[in-house]
Amino acid sequence: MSGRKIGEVILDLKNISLSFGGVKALQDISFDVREHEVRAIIGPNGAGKSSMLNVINGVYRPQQGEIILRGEHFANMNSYKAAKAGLARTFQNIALFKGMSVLDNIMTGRNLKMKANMLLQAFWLGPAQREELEHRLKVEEIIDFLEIQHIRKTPVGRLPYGLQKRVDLARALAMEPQILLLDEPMAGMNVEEKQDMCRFILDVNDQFGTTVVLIEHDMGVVMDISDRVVVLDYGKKIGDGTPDEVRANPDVISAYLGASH
Amino acid sequence: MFYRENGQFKTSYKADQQIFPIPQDRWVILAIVVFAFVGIPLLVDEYLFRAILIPFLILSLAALGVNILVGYCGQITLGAGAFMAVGAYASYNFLIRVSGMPALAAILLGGLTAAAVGIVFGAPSLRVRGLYLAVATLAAQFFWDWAFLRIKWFTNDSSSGSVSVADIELFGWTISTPTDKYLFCLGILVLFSLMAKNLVRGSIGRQWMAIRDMDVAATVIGIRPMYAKLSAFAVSSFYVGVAGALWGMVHLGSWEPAAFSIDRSFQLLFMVIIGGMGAIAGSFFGAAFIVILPIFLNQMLPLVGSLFGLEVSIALVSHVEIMVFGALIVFFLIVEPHGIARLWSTGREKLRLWPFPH
Amino acid sequence: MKLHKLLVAASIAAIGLSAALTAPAAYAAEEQFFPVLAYRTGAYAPNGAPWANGFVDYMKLTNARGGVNGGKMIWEECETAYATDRGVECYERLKGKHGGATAVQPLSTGITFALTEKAPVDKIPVITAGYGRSESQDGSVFGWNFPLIGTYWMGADVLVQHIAKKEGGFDKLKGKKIALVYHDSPYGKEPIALLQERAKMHGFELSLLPVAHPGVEQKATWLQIRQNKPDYVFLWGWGVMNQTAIKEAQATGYPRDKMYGIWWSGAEPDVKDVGDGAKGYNALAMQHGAEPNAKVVKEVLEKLHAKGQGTGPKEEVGQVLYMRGLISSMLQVEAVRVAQDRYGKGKHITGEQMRWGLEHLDLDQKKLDALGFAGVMRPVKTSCLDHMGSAWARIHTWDGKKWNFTSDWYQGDEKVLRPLVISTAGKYAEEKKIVRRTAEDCKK
Amino acid sequence: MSFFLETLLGGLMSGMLYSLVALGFVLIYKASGVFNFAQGAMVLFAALSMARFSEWIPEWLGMDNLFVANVLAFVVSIVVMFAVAWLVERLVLRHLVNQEAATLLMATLGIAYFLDGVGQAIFGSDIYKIDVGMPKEPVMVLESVFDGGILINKEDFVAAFISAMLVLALTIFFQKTATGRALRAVADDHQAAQSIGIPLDRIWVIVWCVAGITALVAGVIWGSKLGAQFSLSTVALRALPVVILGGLTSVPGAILGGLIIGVGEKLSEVYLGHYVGGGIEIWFAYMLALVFLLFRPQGLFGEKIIDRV
Repeated sequence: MSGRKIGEVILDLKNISLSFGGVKALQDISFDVREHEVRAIIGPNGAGKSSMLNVINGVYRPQQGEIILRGEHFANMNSYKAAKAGLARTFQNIALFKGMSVLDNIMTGRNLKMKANMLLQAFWLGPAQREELEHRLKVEEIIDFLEIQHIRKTPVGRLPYGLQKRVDLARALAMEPQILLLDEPMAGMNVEEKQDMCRFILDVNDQFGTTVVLIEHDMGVVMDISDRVVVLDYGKKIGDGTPDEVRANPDVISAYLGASH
Repeated sequence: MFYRENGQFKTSYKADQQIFPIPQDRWVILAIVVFAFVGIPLLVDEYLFRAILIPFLILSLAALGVNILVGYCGQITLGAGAFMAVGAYASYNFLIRVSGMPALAAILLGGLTAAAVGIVFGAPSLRVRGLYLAVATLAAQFFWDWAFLRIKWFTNDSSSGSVSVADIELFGWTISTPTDKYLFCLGILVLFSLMAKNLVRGSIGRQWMAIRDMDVAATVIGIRPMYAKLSAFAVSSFYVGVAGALWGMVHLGSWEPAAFSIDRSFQLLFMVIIGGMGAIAGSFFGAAFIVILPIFLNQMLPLVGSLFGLEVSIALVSHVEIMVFGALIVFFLIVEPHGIARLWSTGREKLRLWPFPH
Repeated sequence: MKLHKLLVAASIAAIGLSAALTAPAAYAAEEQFFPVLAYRTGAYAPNGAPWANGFVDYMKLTNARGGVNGGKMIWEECETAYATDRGVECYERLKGKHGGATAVQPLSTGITFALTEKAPVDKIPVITAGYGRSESQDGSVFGWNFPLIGTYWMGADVLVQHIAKKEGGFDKLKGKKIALVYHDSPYGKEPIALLQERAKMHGFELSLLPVAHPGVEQKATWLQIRQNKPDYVFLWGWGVMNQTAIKEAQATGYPRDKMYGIWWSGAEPDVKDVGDGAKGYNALAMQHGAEPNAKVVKEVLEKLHAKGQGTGPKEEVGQVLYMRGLISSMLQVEAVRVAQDRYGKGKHITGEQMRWGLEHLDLDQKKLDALGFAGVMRPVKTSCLDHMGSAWARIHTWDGKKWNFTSDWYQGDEKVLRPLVISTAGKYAEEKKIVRRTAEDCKK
Repeated sequence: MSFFLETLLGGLMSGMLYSLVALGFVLIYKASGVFNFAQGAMVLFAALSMARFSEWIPEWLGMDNLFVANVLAFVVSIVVMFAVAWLVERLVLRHLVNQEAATLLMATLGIAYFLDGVGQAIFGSDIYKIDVGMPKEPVMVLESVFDGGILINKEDFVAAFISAMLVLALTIFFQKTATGRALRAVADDHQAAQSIGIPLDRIWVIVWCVAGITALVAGVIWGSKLGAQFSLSTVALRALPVVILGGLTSVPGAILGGLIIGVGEKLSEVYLGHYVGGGIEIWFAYMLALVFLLFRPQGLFGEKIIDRV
């Protein structure tokens, strides 16, 4: 953790509760995320981790609680507002646009920053063409950064799983987010791929100063790369702190670590 | 042998972003367009113009519109015929009610009216999809079928409900002979195809495809489904509306609402399925296929029948025709969901590698 | 992959072949070519097929009689399915064949509208015997349309005359209620203008009840009729709509003898499945009705069907729609004869010469008798300005088994028809920037 | 008042027939998730088969008994519809398992065209008569209560009775027989059904057979009313709003939806139509369905669809 300095609280979640019909997915959960840190959410299957991410970027609307993003209060987010406010995310079951090429997938991440109107685009006039080129340059940087130059023009559907995950990350990075939400970025990868992915996450955090919130199953990875960890179980928060603190928390040990390892 | 990319390198992203990055493709397409403008008018007789080429051009334009909506944005429509009708009747009204209205402007305004109507009937797409959306678009079809039959204002109080226009003029050029009509439609089609290609390769096109492929993920990266879907409906209806205006004012000259019935809507959808969803070229392949197939069967089946000493009645021919359509739809959906356009590009890939297949 | 290739190959072959097939074929100079735009499929097939059979049979008969001054009739059928765009395609495909079509009969008001635009350019007369646009009777504006022996305005006019006669005079029509149940298309809408005119004149109340294509859903229509209890119902239907209307009338208890159909709603397919339920139902007969005893019918049976050369089933010969096709065909053959009298006997007649023939058609009773149409129809005489040529019609009634004539001859009232024709045609001329033909032009 | 009741009754009777077609939609959708656009074409195909075989069979056998001919033709038509069901599964559905709903919808559109073509090529395109002895003349009832009484169509009543019987038979089939229970299991959960050993392909064939029978019954009723002819296939388009209203997965929904659409159509046409020139019933039904869609997309009785990320 070299030159970066962990800053103020950038995202604060207060008393979030979410239920589907009778099922309580999240109950009264509060935690915060500081600028530039790597924050992990862990917990056994069905603990409500993905739901938590979905609440943060507005895919689900919590029945109670509030989200404070850079001092701004939201009773609930919607995905568009979240994206505009600088939140990006990846998905557990890769949600790439399977009919499009890698390049186009990543270019969609630039969407919010592209301003040319439809008429300019239709005639491919100066501003539209310039804009396309400008964003292409930015996207090529990300492609270089994630080392996926060779598959630029390939339709994503034809890529192996590991590479798809990487493209998913690339698309999120293309948004130049302040906060990056990663939903199990290393699930289903082999050791080598996991190492690559870890490196990318830390580099993003390090070079761009992006705040990272991630869900991960691999405890080794989580403990290695995160600054602070929040632990969920059955929709409730049972622990919060540095990796060492969490590791020592008896509730966490019995609910999660003890059970699964 | 000539179709080889060795030694061609892109030195800038700009070069890489061209519509046809491979120079051979560029030349071939250019040659086709030049031939269409110069060669065909010299070679072709009136029948081919009127019965095949002009309908092909106009229906290609309509199919292009449907393809933007169905192929690129993933929204199903069974009401394309209604939007053609809106385009046709709107441009008719602009032409006769506004004195001094240039025909081209009337056609484009007809398209814009269709776009506005498309937005209204596309609104349910924000809440529903698939079959449910199909029902919404069918509602548009039945409503407009009725409106143009019943509301006399639309048909300038014509007693029969059928309207007609004189030959249209474009900057002093009276479009009356089949060749004129052909060139006019071709010009519009080339321009509109270019625009469509630009749209689908730009940011708006990526938004449409993102919504088509995975709408939740699209929202998460900041694409507004409302804007993406409604813009697809608007652009699509604009294309379809302009096609409708051309169909009425240039191709038919006089028409009734039945020219844009539900059969037309199905036909356009079939063009897109058979031609290739999500491929600009697919619209042309599909339109060509559907325009030519019935004529082909009409002439071939009796010939084939006579080889075996059978008399094939025209009734049987048209039954066979709808059977073949039905069977082909199913065939393409099962075997090649991307239609003729994909067959074409697969063939081209092979050609690029030929004679070394690997 | 093989299938893919096959498909591509087939499409290429298709394009090539259709191009090759459309190349002009050689033709014998003395042959007259007529495209036959028919429909033997779709919702209107049951009515379209007998017409086409009669139409083709008369051309066969003409050839069997030795042609027109030795010139043979040739024809080619094309399926339109009653759809305008397909009809236009058929027309375009066939109009240039065998040295050019002599005349064309679209058998659809929609197709007529489309071809009206093309006819002056291609110089091919459009014959619409008993249908098409009523104002095209005005030959000075519609130079190429020939609504021979009947238009919808004339038909509607005769129907009004008939009920006035039944009621005991036009003054008795005041306060009466007439409902028009019509096919929601240019065809069905044609009579409205005239009926409204007549309603104004005589003070009867006209209610309009449209029925959507193809006309199988009429429950609401007949419920309204049951509520309003009109004194008469005029039926302007086609195909399956006709028998549905009669069945619904039966189901809602509307008396069939108060129902009057136009001549396209008064043929065997419209009533035969309803059988006794249609008893008493009336329809206008465009001069002829079912004519099993006509001389020409016997001749067709003898010269064609007995030799296995007939078109369609034998039972159909002499039925109403078959006869309409037969007469339509006869009119054009006779026009060829008239044209040949002027331009040279046995010579090939062009479209333009055919128009002259159609404008100088003069079939008196003697000629009709000679052709075997005695008792079937009345004389026809056209002119440059009057493209209809005859405005006679009568009523026939279904007795459960066959059609019987139940009225005298009526003639469309010129005083009512003419102004409407002139003003409507004038509006069209203005829209299309057409200069009326003068008596001078007619002589050319 | 008596006129209102007549309109209402007329609407209910048309609605009953819509329900019958909608039932076909629902059965197939429940078991296979396919929206079968070809249901209308199946009605036409069945009606043509019934009409033509009842004409041909006496010719072949040289007999002259209308009742026997009808029974035989009905049996043959059932066999024909079963063959159609089997072929559809074999040639189409089997190859499209797990495709998107829109793809399947378009495939059934293809099937519809194919059936329209084949049906007319084999059986002809004229209007054919189905004579199963339906009464045609109307009767007047309740003349003591209302002025002029209420006009009732016996034919409609017989049709409604037959429809009701069919619904009853189907209910028994689904509730009481092993196959019926298996079908319901498939509807609830495809994988679960497979894991307890119900072969999916056979279930699909069965459900298409059942839909074929409803198509045949609808075809016979409609055919005897209007004649067996091409326009019957357009009935699918009229019954489409019904399932939107009733919910795609609900049998009671199909029946109630059919009645509501039938009544809505007739009332709107009779009471509102003349203000705008008439002919509004088709799009009125669709608009009704559309408004419904916006507020309750799952229909009256349908199951709510929740999207999961």
